[in-house]
Amino acid sequence: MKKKILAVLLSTAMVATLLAGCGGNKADTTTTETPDAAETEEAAEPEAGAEETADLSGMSFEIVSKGLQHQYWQAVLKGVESKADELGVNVHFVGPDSESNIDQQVTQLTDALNANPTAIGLAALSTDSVMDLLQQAMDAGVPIIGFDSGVPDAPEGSVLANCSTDNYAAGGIAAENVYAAVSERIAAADGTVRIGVVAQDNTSESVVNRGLGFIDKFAELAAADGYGVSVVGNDTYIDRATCEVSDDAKVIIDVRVPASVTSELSVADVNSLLGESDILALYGSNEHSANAIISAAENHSEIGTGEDQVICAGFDSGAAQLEAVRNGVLLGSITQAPVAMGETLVELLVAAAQGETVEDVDTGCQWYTAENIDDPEIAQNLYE
Amino acid sequence: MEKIKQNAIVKKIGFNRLVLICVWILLYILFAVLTPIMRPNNSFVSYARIISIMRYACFMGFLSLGVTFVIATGGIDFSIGPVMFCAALISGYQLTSRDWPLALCLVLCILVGTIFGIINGLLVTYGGLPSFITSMASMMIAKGVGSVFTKTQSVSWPQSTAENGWYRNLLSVQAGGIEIPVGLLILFAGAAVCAVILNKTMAGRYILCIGSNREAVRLSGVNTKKWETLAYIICGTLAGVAAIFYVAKNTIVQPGLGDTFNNDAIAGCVMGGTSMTGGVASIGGTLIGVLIIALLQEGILAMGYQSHYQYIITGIIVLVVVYADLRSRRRRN
Amino acid sequence: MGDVILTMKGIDKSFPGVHALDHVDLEVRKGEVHALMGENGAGKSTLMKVLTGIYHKDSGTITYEGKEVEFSNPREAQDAGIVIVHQELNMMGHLTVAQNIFIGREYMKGKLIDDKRMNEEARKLFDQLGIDIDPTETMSRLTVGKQQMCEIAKAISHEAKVIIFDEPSAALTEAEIEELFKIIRDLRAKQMGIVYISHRMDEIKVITDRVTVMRDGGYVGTLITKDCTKDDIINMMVGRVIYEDPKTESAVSPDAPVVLKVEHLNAGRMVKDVSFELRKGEILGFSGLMGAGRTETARALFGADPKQSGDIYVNGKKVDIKSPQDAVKCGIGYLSEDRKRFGIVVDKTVAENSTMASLEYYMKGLFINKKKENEAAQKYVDLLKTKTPGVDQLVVNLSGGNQQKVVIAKWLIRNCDILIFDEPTRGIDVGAKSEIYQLMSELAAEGKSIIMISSEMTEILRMSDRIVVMCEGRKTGELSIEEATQERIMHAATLRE
Amino acid sequence: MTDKKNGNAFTNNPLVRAIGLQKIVVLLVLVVMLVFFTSVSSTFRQYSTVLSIFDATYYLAFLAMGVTFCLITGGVDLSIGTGMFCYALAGGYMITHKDMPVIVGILVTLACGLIMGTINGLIVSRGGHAPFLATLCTMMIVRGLGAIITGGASITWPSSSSPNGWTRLLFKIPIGDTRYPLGIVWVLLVAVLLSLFLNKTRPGRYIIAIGSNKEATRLSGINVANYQMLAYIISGLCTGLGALAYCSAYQSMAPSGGGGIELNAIGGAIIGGTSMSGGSGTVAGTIIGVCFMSVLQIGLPMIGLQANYQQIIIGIVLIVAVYIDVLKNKKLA
Repeated sequence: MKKKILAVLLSTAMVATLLAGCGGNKADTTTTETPDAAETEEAAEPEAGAEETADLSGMSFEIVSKGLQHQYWQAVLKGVESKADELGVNVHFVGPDSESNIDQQVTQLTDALNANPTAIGLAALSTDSVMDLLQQAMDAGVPIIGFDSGVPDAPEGSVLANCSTDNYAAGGIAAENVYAAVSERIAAADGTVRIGVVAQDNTSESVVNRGLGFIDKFAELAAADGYGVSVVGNDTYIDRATCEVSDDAKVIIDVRVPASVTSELSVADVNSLLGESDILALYGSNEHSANAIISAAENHSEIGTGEDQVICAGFDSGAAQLEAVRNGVLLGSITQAPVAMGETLVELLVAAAQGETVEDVDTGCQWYTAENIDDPEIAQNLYE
Repeated sequence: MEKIKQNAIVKKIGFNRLVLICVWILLYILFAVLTPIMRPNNSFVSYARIISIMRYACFMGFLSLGVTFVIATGGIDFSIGPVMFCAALISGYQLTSRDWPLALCLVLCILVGTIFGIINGLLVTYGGLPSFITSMASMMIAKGVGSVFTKTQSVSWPQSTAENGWYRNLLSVQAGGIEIPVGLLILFAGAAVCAVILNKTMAGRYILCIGSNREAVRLSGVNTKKWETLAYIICGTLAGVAAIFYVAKNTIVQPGLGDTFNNDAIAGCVMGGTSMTGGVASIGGTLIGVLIIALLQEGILAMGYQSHYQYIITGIIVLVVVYADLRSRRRRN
Repeated sequence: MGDVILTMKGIDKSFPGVHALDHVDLEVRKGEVHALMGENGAGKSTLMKVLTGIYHKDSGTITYEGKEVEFSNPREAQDAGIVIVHQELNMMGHLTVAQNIFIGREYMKGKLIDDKRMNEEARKLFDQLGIDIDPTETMSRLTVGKQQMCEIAKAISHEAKVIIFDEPSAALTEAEIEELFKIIRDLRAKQMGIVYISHRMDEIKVITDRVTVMRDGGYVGTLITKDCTKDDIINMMVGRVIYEDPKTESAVSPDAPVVLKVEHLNAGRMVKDVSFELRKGEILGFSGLMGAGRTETARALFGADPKQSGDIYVNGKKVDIKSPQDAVKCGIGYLSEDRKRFGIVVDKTVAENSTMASLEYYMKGLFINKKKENEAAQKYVDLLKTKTPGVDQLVVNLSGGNQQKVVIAKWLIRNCDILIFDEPTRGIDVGAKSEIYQLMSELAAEGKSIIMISSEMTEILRMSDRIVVMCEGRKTGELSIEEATQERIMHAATLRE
Repeated sequence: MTDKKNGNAFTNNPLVRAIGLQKIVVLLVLVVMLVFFTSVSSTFRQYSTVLSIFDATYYLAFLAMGVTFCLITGGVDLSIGTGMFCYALAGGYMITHKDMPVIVGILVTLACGLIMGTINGLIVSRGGHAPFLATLCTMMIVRGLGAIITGGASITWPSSSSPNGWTRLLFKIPIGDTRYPLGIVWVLLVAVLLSLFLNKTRPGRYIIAIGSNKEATRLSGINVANYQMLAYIISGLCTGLGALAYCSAYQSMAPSGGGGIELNAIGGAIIGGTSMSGGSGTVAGTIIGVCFMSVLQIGLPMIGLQANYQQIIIGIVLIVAVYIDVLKNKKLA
């Protein structure tokens, strides 16, 4: 029995040492004011700036993102870190281990509130799940700034501002470009044509909105040219798409969602879409889905930007997508400005904490292709 | 050491459980000390954090209590997490899309769990299939059924302020600015009922004996299949109950998920001294086990780490606890 | 008998709380069959485990072929030529016969196993022993007897100089035992040293040259077999004289009512068209050799295994027994031959085991009435003189005989009128054995009816009022106790189709 | 002289016995399934579908072959799915974040598999843990580890057109305009080697023996713990290979993913005739079983079944496969 107690105690001790030992490579970024940064800043800026820096050092912000999985989030993190360094504030950045783990995000946000921060940055996976917490934050006087897709439908006054991409509009931009590339072929086609949408899930608002934005815009453009449109596949998208749907549709928009977020299942979806004889174009609505298209392209020479090939568009960047755009596997892709978003977020947080009025910031998005990928304006928002 | 063990109060609570309680307290102190060091301006000792631990422990506790019965028979159920989600999806869909009354939906929620319990139980006992692979298969089926039923959409249960939002009071109630952890009380009550079932009724007696020696019980003229199936039914039903507390915490539930909760539930149960080989189970232990896991989660977050560390630590602790159990058992024989 | 090949002297071994071996001596010569006897728990197996390197001795010396040795594992002992044929069958069911025989020392061709050569070698071995077994057959498809022969072949193939047989005959038919003895005599002729562990006194007299007796972990003495009587050996084993007189007349009147009637019972491959009657207050002995289908008959009757056809009447009423539940409802109780697997729940208490079959009597509403339960258990502990510190003691801590009493208590509490005792004294020491006998007689006198399955002829003759003999799944004889003799029973037991 | 306990002329036919009845049946069902998919879906007839099926088969085949060894010893390895992701993340991290040459990434991936396999083996064979519990714990551990190594970020292995992309060409080589499934060569090579290892070498023989009767094997003077451990090491190493195959087919993976893939692999092995109760199983059967799973995975979306239905179907297939295994064992007993 003695040994048993010893074992339990040992494991407890192990927990402690493990935690302490891992201190070096924490996944978060508790950045404190580094003397170097402060000095250079002081040197560069007038004295008022220095005073401000001193003021800010007491501030600590909690940022709850949707995860750290995608390069996109890593880029946001980078923006947050650099800005926090520059301003000399404490930032603690966390996110659930997948974009579907709502329970974990709720727990993380609760923890963030319990940490008594100056302000909180939040990219909610689902607004419903955090409604009470938003109310709680408001009661406690902790300002919240939304980012990424923001916190839509939040109770009045709880979220002071959003610095977000309009995902719905971003999906629309992709639709415009894809439509421009295939419109002639739609006109030339005898039978139906099919546009595939590969979505990572149908639960995350931002992913759904990017899909819906694409679907609605594409349908709108097609309808303007006199074609009937129908939406098939995943029920969420069918139900929430607001476009006109006709029975004898010439353009079929086919939305596929995998059972779980793993590459092999998304690639299977792409394969199955490519197998349809009337497929014209594919749209992957986030990094995961775009990568699935790129992976599938290995087996399918029909993917590409040339004559009679299946036109594909992606979303976000990352090494694989950048290369695919350069190589002409993808027609183009939408990039948000994650680094800028991260920076803006911190600025907004600081402003909100100082009691200034803050307003929504649209961090914007851009369509990039092989031609403009190296433009400085675009390149600054691309990341590997 | 022997003296402590022979102490009347210690005997009443059970020595192992006492050790676990000490571990909980030690961990709490550890987090309380380390949190301000790791994350300045932060403290672990607060009522809000206790509430946060409770919120997680509530649904996890019911899952864990349920699986305790199955493990007591020498089986395992990997389907509890997805079944919990499936139940919340189906009943939530009826509530929001078909406008069923809330009370009926809560019953339906529990019932869906029961049905999965029945299916698992029948497959394992009458079909003679190994429980772990059966429950893994039914885990997939539960995921599939949940998403087919809701047409792959996530379901948002009503907010507390909305009509039909009173179910959230089952988890916690705001009274005069203080949050009362009703859920924890219900969990304790549930655990008490479970403990009575396991230790004081025929069902519990036979479930434990089946876990210890199934054939001997059968040859005593006991309908072992019935009682073993009952264990799976209890497990499924409690997964249904857990679903209510899950939605009370998060309101939203998505299709195709839930398997991540299996590990924590089983870990809590095993940590509490329930033997994986069956025959030995402790409801009190399970409860403390779950509280330890909830504390770990909160503590690791509070110290500023991502939850990945929690998985590793839970895994290691379970291995160590089970090893200690094996060692003490081996020595006894 | 030739020179001494193996000497164990002053072997001492302690486990926590138990002094398992207390300065035990054993000497084996070349060309002798040396019996090692003792009650269960006397330390025979422990001694053999020390010899073959499974356990390590605390003190004492082992001299083998003139050199002092100490083996650290069974493999080393094997390599040196000391091999053990285990009581439980040690076969890998999924492998072939040849693969089993050469496990651990396969013939290799380069880096790969040479299965062809192994099959040839195995065939040679079987030819040498005069056994007909196909080396390429999967082990699990052989009969139990054949599997045992493979075990022996495997032992011999080690070029053994000392072979230990640990209750080899337990699972064999009479014909197979004969075959075994022939092999053992051959081995003896080849100047091997053979240690033979068995409980069957008759076999000891037939096959062995010397007997070493152990008691409670200690060495009692060594005798020349042909110079001593059975009683001498038994006396040394138990330290007291036991008289085993056969019963001479039935205690049951011929017109006692029939409580159980079985007609044309068929179940599986081992029960073919079995019919018999059991009267009130009778002890009906079921005799036969291993594998005669007695246990299978009992299990089919009890509903533990499915039956194909047959009618069962309890107290004249036809009953349909599909499961043990049905049987228990009809007032039938079954004590299994394998107590640990089928009889008791080892890590539960005496009380919990006692009320296992009758828990519904001890309920108060939905809850178990612990007090009433304990009282009932205590009553039977007193009645059966079960040695236990209390009813809340875990059964695992009781001795075999007392565990058996707990199982009997289980059925008595259930108030079963028909009891099937399948090998009730297996693995029980001699003292407890006679207590069980007495108990059975008392039960019968109280009007309970008992079916007793036993492989011990003396037990059958001592206890039964009537004897049913089975062979290869059929009932081949029914004898009243008056007309029963060992010879008659044996005749019926070998009456094949 | 031998007991032909069951079977008729067909099942006792030497050829049928040599190949194994189950394998023949599964092959037939596989052919039927292929015919069905081909006739229903025009997509399925294309060459690219063949490539996709192979892509989905490679990694699953490696995982399943590895876990076959664990199953044969009577154990199981639940950490393979999550592990595969973790190892691929570790290897990919070296290449993309540390600018190591690709070969280092590959070696790191394999080494991770080897190490985790060894740890699994140690816990099971020396620690005496129940295999499924032990590997459940290591599953939690690798889940956390993968995320910690990459800081929670997903990893994309170099694409085939980049100079570092030759790993992907190893599995799919372009000659002219068409790509050929070169991976099939590696899978078959490994299959042949493992099959030879299982049937013709001592360690393989002892692994079967352990699954058949562990105690008897121990008493035959064989170091049971070592060979049991070896089975888990093989499983770990195969998982490493599977990770490479997965990267080559799908390029990117996210941390804490991969859970559930182990079910497909174990399911494949069981469908191929490996017994859950140990002692029997063949590498060839596993390959056939895996093909069954991957054809389902590729084929189902092509006949228009959405993901949720796929899960239900795979769940049911799994239950049926295990049920057949149970019936088979019952017959043998």
